[in-house]
Amino acid sequence: MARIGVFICHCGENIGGTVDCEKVARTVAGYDGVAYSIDYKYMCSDPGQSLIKQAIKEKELTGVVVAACSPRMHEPTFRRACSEAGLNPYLCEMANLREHCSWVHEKSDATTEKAIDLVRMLVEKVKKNHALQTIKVPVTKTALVIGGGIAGIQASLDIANAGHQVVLIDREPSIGGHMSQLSETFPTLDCSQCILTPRMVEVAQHPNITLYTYAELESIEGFIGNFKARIRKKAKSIDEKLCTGCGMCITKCPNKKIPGEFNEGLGTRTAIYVPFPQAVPNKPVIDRLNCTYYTKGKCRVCEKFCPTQAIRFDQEDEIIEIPVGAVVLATGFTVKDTGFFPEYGYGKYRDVITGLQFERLASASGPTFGEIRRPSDGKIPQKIVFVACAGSRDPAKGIPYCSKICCMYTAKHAMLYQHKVHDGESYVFYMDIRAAGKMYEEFVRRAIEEDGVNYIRGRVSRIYEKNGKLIVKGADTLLNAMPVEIEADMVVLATAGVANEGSEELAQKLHVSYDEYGFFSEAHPKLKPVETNTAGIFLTGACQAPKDIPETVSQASAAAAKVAGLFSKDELSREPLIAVVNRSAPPLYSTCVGCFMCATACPYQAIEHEEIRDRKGQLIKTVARVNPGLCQGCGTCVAFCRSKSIDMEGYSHEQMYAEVMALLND
Amino acid sequence: MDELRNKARELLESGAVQMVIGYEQGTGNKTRAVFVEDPVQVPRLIFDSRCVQNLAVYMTKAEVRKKGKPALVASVPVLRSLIQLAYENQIHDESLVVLGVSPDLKLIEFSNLSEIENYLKQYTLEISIRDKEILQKLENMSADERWQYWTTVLEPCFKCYACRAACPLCYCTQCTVEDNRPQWVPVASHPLGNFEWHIMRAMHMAGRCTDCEACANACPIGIPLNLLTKKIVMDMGKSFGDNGPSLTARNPMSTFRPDDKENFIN
Amino acid sequence: MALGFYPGCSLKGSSREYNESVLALARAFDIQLTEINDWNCCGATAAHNLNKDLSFALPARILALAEKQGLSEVLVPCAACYSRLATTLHELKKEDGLRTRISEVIGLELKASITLINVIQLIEKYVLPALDGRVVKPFNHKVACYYGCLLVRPHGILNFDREEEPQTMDAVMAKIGASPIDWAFKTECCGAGLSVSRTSTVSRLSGKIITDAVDRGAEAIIVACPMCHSNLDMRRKSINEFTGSPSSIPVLYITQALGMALGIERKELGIQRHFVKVEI
Amino acid sequence: MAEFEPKIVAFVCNWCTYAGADLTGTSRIKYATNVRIVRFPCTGRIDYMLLLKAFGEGADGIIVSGCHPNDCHYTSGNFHARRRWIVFRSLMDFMGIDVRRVHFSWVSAAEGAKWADVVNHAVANIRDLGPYDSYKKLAQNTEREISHG
Repeated sequence: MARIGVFICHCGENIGGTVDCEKVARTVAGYDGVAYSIDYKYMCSDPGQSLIKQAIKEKELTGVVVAACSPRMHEPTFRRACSEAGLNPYLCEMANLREHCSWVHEKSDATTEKAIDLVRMLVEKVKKNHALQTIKVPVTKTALVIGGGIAGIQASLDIANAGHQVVLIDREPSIGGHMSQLSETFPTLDCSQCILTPRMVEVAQHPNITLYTYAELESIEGFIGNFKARIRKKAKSIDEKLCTGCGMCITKCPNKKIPGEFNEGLGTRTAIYVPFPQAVPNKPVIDRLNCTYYTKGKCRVCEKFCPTQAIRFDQEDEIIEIPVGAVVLATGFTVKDTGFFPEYGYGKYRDVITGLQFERLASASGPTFGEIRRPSDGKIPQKIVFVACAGSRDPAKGIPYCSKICCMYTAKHAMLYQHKVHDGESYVFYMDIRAAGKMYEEFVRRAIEEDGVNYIRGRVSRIYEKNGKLIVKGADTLLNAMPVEIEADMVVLATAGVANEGSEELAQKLHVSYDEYGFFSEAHPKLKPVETNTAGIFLTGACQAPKDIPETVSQASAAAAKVAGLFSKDELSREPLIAVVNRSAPPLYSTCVGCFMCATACPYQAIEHEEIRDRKGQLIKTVARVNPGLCQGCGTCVAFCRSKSIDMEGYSHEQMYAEVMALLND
Repeated sequence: MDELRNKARELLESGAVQMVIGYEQGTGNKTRAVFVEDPVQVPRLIFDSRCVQNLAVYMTKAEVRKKGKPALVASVPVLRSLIQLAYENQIHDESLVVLGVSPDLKLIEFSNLSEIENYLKQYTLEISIRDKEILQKLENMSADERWQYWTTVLEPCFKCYACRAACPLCYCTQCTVEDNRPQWVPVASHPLGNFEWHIMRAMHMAGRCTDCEACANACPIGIPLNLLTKKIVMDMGKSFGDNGPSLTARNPMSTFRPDDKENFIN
Repeated sequence: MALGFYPGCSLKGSSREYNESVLALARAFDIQLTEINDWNCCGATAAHNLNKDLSFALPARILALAEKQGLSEVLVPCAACYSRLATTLHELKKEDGLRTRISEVIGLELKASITLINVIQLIEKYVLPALDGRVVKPFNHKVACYYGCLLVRPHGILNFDREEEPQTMDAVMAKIGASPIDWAFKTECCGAGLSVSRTSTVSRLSGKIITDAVDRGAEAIIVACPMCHSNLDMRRKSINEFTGSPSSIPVLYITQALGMALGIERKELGIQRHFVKVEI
Repeated sequence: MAEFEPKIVAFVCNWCTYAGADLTGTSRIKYATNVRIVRFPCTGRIDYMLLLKAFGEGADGIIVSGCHPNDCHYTSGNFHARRRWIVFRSLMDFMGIDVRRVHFSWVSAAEGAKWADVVNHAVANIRDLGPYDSYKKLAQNTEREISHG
């Protein structure tokens, strides 16, 4: 026989002023199964709580209903109170007499009647409650970080420094990402590589970090705390243990004319190569698509000259499987190339380049050693035009969103140009200047006022080549759309930042959602900015949306903090309010008939196949099982299951049924 | 006919199957299911237009299963049910041998279920014009008239569950009507209980029903309860483009499209 | 092959040679063109700036008449007419309310079921497939294909070719032996909107077009729009005065160029009507 | 004779509509007292059988409400629910159940005012329709089930 205690809170005047709490208490006391019923001024106050605790002990209550404010407010409070008094917290329910009753109705009998109904509902529900234990899931304290740009580097270091293991993978031969390509960084103009490379080295040397470059995620399964990741280590064609990184092979490689990715095609590299001098690891890989041996079947010059015989032409891709507890997505972004813009010549003009290419020109480690020389003939451009919002904020032809970083780096580019080419003329076409950030606006003003960059508010309608000049046609909207035509030597398009090729596939592998542009979606735009909708998978940096370095770094640290939090315990405990597939005695074992049509209803892939076998290992039947680690407790499967074989703790069939019945039978 | 019998005999003699499930002459002009385990019994097998019972129902019955691998005489409606059962993990290629019978009573042999699926592509599931008209007639009534109609039609139902027993897709080991925690549907056959049972049955058929009409044929007092499932089959097609069983993708009730159309949610 | 035909005012007046060459081409590939009875002005280009309903009503009447005549596909050679008709058709299809209202205004039933094609589409669809072995005088000249503003815009409505860098004319010309040049003014404005009111502007804008074409070695400019043609051809004198570098580069309708390649009589194509002598 | 006061049961999801109703409270927006809220984790959990039960037990009207499409706390529970409602509502209507008495809505956690509107609108509308006698009649002389207690 149930012994329910009901505790009605006046919440001062908040409830008491509108609802006749004594009457509620009196009426409820009469319901069968109610062993104790009392009203009190403030149930959440210490005396209020001890009132409950006391009653639990003295009246040997089997369930508690606190009729007060919204459970979204104080459910944890009262459940804690109950467990302190030795009652399983999940035997405590709340009736919402404040938000749903006293605050929304006038003082009247009807209001009190409603209050009584609400309490009765919960009394009937709590009779069907049963003790639940929080779910404990073991945690593998290793984080997989995908992507070795500044985001991945920062996240890895933070997690590693918190004392946890990190596996960092990058599909390129070296970590560093886009930041390693940048010349100077806004708004301080400090050299990008100078601040980045020490971090890269730190990653390589950190005892808690295992680094796999030239590696990609093959597949992943499992759930928070218990993922199993399969990683493809692409064949580098060298024995990393033997290779000393002396670089002999690179100097000897006859195949020297390959456009280099690191220099955005403005420089060349060999077939066996390290992307850039400060690469980490600083050991070469063979680009098999361009290597003469792999394409034509002969050469092997590098092998001949390698002092340590480290070349391995027969090396094959290796798949390794590692258990991880959390994943951090830091795969970054890319920029649209100039070929995207018909009106700017479909990429056919060599001196129309992207911002990223300009970074390489301006970088001391770049193909021009930091001198601004145009690709076509290596001349120093006397007149240069920067086009902001190339593709961004252009629903008609490009991307509707703002790429966020272009305003700043365009100002930086113009500034760098003016610093390097003193007699040069620079123009910036812009829509608006979005320089929200510490020292950002000042930075842009400096470009305009001190370095004399000409800012023109208007868009560029066309760029075409005419006797060696690039004719840039636009309008100055501040001079009532007066047509502007500039004969430039070089044009830099601040092309839109977009999601990486294949980001969708990766998202699908990981079951994280992504937006229409292919950027990964955070779990909540405001309150869960680094979580994904899949527990245990976090994201950081430009794979979520274009963002600059400071923002990326802080987001990376945020993601790392989440991971460290997750790893701070050996087990993670979760609310046990999840779905369960029933089990019963043989020969039935479960009323589940294993049609598995529920599987597609689950947003979390939590429905698994469980094979029930006899002692001889003979398969008796296959039924559904809900993985408690994955289930988030939405209950969609519960309402879908025809045979009612799935039920949900805390919102069970019996509980919901009882509530509805209680409500109407009087 | 002969080719069916010959095939049946061959299967039994070769031991490829332990039993052939087909039709035989019943009392009066009726046909009934027959379970032939001994080759000499093969002549009992018949097939003609009267053979409408959906034999796929036996595929999920334990007492049939334990007799070993059966061969099943299957006309188009039965084939549909088999595909749906396969999609719901109740049968697989090895579960049975299918003796298909085309609408013009020719024997069609299938070596696996996907062959059946392909064969069915020419018979996509759609409600007949005649049925559509009947449904239309009901839809044209006022809500009250419909209420009257159904309460009167369902009133005599005494919950014998013949409809459930005859339906190949009602194979749950414990039906919700037997679930008493809570007692979702009253045991007794009174108006409310009848109503709830039939709504629930129809809902459970949503996105699964193959419109074989076994339920209605089985009803001893001729309640046109397949009108409910026909209505659902039609809605499924209209609302979610569902067009019948498939081995890989037929689950309209536990999948969705973000742009599903509806006009009643404010 | 039978098509509806809406010539519009230009083809009956200032650009008769366009009309003649279109008809000549049609004859050559036995395409019957049925002119829409009692057709009226399409409203280009003034109406849509003045009165929205009027700007829809005028083309709508043309469409309605075509429907009444049982025409399903209608050829509209004039780029301006094409733009107006296509825009109207687009709006009518989009908005039933508008369709019924306009149909009341014009007092005609209006289904908006017509398919419209411009001259280039005509060529792609009905001429090129039958072209093999028909070219007797390959048009082996460097040509600048000039699309102007109306032929490819607004892309959202016409969705024909690439709005910034159209290619179809170039492709057609290449097919008859010409070598289209890569130039920058394919879709620049020739000033048509001001060809009467502000001729100096026309000279400036058209001047740039011609200069670029000439500088890049073009021997002829190929067009598919009466406005473009009259500006580049008829106004050449004032253009030359404006640019100060007189040019005699001829301006041909694509239909004329095709006709010449097919060996059709120059007279039949109305070539002699041009202000700038065609000496190729 | 006093005006008819309909009994209305509201099946709502915890994350949007329930929270929205909380907001109605915190913003002290007043609405009719006829509605009793039953809290579910998600619209995906709402069992259509419970709607029938509510009518069977004498409810005059029902409100079903949850997160707007794409706002589901569980990403897709409401999408599944929507499909269920499309089919179930059509079936109810086909069987002559008065679907005007079932009010579906999306109410987000920020739409406190909307919740008040939803309730008031439903109450007014169902008050006009009067008590759901036809269904009550059906339910009469139905013995109470054992499992209520």
